[in-house]
Amino acid sequence: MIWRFIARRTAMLVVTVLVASIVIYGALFIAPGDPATLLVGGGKPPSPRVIEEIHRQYHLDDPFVQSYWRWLTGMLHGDAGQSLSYRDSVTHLITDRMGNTLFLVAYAALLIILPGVALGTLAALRGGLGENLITVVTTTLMAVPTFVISVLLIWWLSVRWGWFPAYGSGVGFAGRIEHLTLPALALAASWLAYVAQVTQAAVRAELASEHVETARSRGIPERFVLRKHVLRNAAGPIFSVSGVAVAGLIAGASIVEQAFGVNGIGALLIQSAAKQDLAVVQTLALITVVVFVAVNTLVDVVTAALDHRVSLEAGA
Amino acid sequence: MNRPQPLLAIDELHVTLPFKGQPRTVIQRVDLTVPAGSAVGLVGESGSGKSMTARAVLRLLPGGARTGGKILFDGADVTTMSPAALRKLRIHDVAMIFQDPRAHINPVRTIGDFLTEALVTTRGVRPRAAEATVTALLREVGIADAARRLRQRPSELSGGLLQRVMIAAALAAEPRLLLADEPTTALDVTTQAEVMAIIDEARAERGLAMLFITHDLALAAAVCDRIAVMYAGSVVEELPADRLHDGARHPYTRALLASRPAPGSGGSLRAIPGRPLPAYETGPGCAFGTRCSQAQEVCGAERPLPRSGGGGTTACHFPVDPLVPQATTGAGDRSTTHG
Amino acid sequence: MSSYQIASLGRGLIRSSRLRSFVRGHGVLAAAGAVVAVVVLASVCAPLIAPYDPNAVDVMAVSQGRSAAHWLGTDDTGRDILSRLLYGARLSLLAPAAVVLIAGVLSSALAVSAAWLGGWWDRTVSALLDVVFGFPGLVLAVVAAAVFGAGLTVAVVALSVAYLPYIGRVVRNAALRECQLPYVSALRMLGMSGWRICLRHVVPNLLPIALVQVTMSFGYALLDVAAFSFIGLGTQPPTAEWGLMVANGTSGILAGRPEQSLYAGVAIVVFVIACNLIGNGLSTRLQGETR
Amino acid sequence: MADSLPPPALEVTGLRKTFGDFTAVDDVALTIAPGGSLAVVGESGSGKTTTARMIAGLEKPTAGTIRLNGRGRPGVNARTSERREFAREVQMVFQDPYASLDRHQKIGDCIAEVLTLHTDLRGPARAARTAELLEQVGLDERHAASLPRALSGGQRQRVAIARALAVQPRLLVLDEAVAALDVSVQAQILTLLQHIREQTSVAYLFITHDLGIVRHICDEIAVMRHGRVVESGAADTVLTDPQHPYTRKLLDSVPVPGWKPSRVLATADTVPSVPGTEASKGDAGNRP
Repeated sequence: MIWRFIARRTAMLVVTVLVASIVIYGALFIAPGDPATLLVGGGKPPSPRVIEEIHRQYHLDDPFVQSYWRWLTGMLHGDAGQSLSYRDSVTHLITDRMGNTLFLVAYAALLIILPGVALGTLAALRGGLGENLITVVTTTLMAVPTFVISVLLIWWLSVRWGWFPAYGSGVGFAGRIEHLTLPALALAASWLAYVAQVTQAAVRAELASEHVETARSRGIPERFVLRKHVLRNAAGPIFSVSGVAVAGLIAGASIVEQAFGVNGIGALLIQSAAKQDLAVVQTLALITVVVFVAVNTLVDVVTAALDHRVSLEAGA
Repeated sequence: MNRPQPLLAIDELHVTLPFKGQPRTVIQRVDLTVPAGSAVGLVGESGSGKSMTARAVLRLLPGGARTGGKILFDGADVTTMSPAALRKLRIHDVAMIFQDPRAHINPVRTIGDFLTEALVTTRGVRPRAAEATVTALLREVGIADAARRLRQRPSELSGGLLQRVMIAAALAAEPRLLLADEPTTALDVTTQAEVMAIIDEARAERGLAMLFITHDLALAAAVCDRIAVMYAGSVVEELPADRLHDGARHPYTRALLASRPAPGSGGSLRAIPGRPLPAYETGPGCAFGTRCSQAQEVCGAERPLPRSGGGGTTACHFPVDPLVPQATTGAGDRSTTHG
Repeated sequence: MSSYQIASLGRGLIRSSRLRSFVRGHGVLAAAGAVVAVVVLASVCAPLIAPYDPNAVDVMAVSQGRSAAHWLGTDDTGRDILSRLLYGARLSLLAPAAVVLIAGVLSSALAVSAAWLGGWWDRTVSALLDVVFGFPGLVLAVVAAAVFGAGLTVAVVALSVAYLPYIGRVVRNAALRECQLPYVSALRMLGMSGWRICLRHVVPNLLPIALVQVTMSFGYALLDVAAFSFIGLGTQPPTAEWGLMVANGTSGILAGRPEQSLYAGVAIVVFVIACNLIGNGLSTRLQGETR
Repeated sequence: MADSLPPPALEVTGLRKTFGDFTAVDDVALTIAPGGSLAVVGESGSGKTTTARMIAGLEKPTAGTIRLNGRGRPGVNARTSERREFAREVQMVFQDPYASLDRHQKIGDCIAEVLTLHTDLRGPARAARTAELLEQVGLDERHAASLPRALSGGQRQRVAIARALAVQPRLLVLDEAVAALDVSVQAQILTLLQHIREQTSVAYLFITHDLGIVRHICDEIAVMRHGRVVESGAADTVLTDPQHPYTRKLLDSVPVPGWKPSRVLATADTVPSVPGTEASKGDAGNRP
């Protein structure tokens, strides 16, 4: 059952990525005007000679399917073309910045999952005033946009108290920790609240479930009931939501990088979009979609392994 | 009564649950005894409070529930028991079989985990020894390929098999009292007969007492020694099972019997007007008064108390004399509304 | 079950848990409704109540603190912050409203028709929603901005597409359940036309679910639109908009003057909390009503 | 059978339904005389509900013919006008009283909508007919003005019956129509159904798992198992003198005074399902 589920989800992943790549590449041609201008970037009309050169270089005059295929295979081989506005190869631009973004996302994921699950579990098990407090805090936090948190953190922890630098990416592990702590906090805040709320709800739902009633009716010690029944059964939804949160970080990273001046691929995406440098935007969009869909698929598969009911339902 | 001390004695049990911040009565008054080794059927329609009564015995009521009266198990009051004593009661003395095994058995763990868990965590039995014990029990409840079943998950078993697993789990605790809450309601009628037979045999072998919760009067009468009929949160009649069909004195019991004549009996169908009420919707008088064909003025004003007579007790101002044949309540009258 | 469905299950769980009793117990719903009403009213009446023209530059009053003349101070070009907040509410609310309305109507139509007609159409719609779900909303909007140029309209259209699966999947599942209900079979047997059953019976029963979904999405759409303006690809200066105001204020933060960012940020947070509470309240009412 | 006789209300032959490899209904034949009443009895997985749904036109048969009042039934995707015309042949009452009414439609409107669709009654005449139909099932104008949510399970089932009767069908399929109700309310609905049949000469196809109630409502019984009819005949005969071992096992499983559950019954489970010859012999007894 689980293998069929994995096969289905993998097939869905490939189809989604293929369709997404067609849309991303096709964006060149649905834009008004000559696609070559978008590849030059900058929005200024280039000279006819440059246009002609680009048409040849990107095979823009070939049939769509052919040029798309060339683009896609190029991507698969790590050749994403040249950025004219950055005067560099796209691959180089991205590999240069990849490390910062990965570090930031991993850091934020850590900040989300451990405290989020702990807070949510605590709230559900303890109840009372503490739970109400956590509920109020997480509800508020979920409504605070990433960029506002960024601004607040810069204001308090950087400008007023001078704990952390407000700008830049840092070098080396210690330097990165120092520079990326605020961005990671900003990125993590609302997702942390989300994970905490879902954890709290999932644990509460299991606490009230019939099979927990059975376990209690048999006199099974409460710590076993909590570990083997409540937390064990809540693990599926909690893991799944945490996975969704991590996937969401990948998209959210660009805003934080922009706000904190982190030299990552998210900021690159925004800046190249502002310059209308489509060669870079296309590559980054494709990478983001692939990672986003892959993480979601992975999460689904692991969730199914944790809780076999998921794959059964999907198969039905 | 000069009977020996019963295993379970419920005395004027009253339970309220919070609803929108207000306590709401779900059990009005239950008096019930289960002698050691005997089976008592607690019969009622939906909302009568029969399930809640069984849960009260193990203190499994929802949060915010308030309990009045006494529930004595072997002389000890469950309602005021210390947590340690309550746990001992749950581990050693009373086991419960629930109506819906699919919801009541942890769906993500294996059948083996479910069965051995209690033995391992509460009695310190070694996992391998526990597995041997439950394998034998599974065979006893009619599951042949026990070893394979132990590795399966609940979703791979049919409802009938799961209910047998639930019974095996209850027997594994070697209890003295079995609380069976509609154990066969979700099952097909042929499976029901098998499952009831398994429970019956296991009880006979072990001298187990049972409180059997059901909506099916005929089934309760067939497998129990005594029957208690509940209506709107109160036990309205209690009598020996073999006297049910011709010795019932409460109009509700008689009307319920007439609503479901046995397939081959030739009796004709008689409906009770109205719908069954939960305890909190009843007035000051007899809860059944509004649906009773023999109700008189006093029935609407004064709640009847249980009175002994004819080998049982009846809570009715005008109990029927079973020797005098008569047309019971609101015979098949189509104009009866409020269904 | 996809992770999205579990995530929405998560949301369902959240709704049914603590928050719900909290919301019900404290009349928070009424308060949230009042906040939304006041803000909407203020944005509509901005020309009447705003003390200044939101774009009036006053070089004599640059970066001032709170004063009797400027209740919330002025920004780095001397524009009145309160006036810009009031005017800014218009775009800040209108754009996400457009996003969820377009996405809500379009996805509900797709979802209901998919569930009702079934077959290849249902498979097509489901696949479409799955593919769109692969694009994080902001990434789709960024690509759109790269192709069509920065601007609020591009952002609204792109986000409307990105929000399709969030509303569509929930409505489709609800519609599938609804179409399976015996009353639909009963009406078919009575010889009622499919159109009539679908439009007169199924759709009205799904409307509350779609509405709750739209309300719940509104807060997120507001955050996304503001974020898009914040990174400079949405609303363009000098137009007043909350996300843009936060961005404009960042230069002041390093100089120790966070007011502009702070006020705009607080406006966003308060409004989104109010919307989320209303969404929760509505879905609680809805759960109470089914049955 | 002479031509002068009216055609049977329902005549099903060779009915078959497969889902993938699984055969849910296999070579089923049923007949109900005009105004007659047949109970199809079986446990879960016997194919009784699938049979009912095919007769009602909600499921497409894999093979076999269904004739109602002598007419072939239009397919699942039939045109609206065709379905509307056929609505007078067969109607259905479902098991779940909570889901068989549109929860946003008042009871009165629900009935009136059907009358608008099928009759020329409008205005006061339609209102009068609505009230009459509701009265027939024991409901009054107070109920007519309320939403389903305000009604109990039994009352909702009454509404479902009234809605079906509004088109004056020749056959009413009752799919476990009382299974979800309390015992005391079940008896009310069964009595109501008895009275309606006496008054309107509608025929019943009563699908149930509950042998205990069939005798009160049906003249004939067909017992189904694993998608086949294993025994059929007059209700009294089948209930008192069952021929097929499975029917006997079913009857023996019903608790009656003096009944004791025994695991001997469990061994009866191993009786192989009876080959087609015996099943079709059983069918023959079903003809009036």
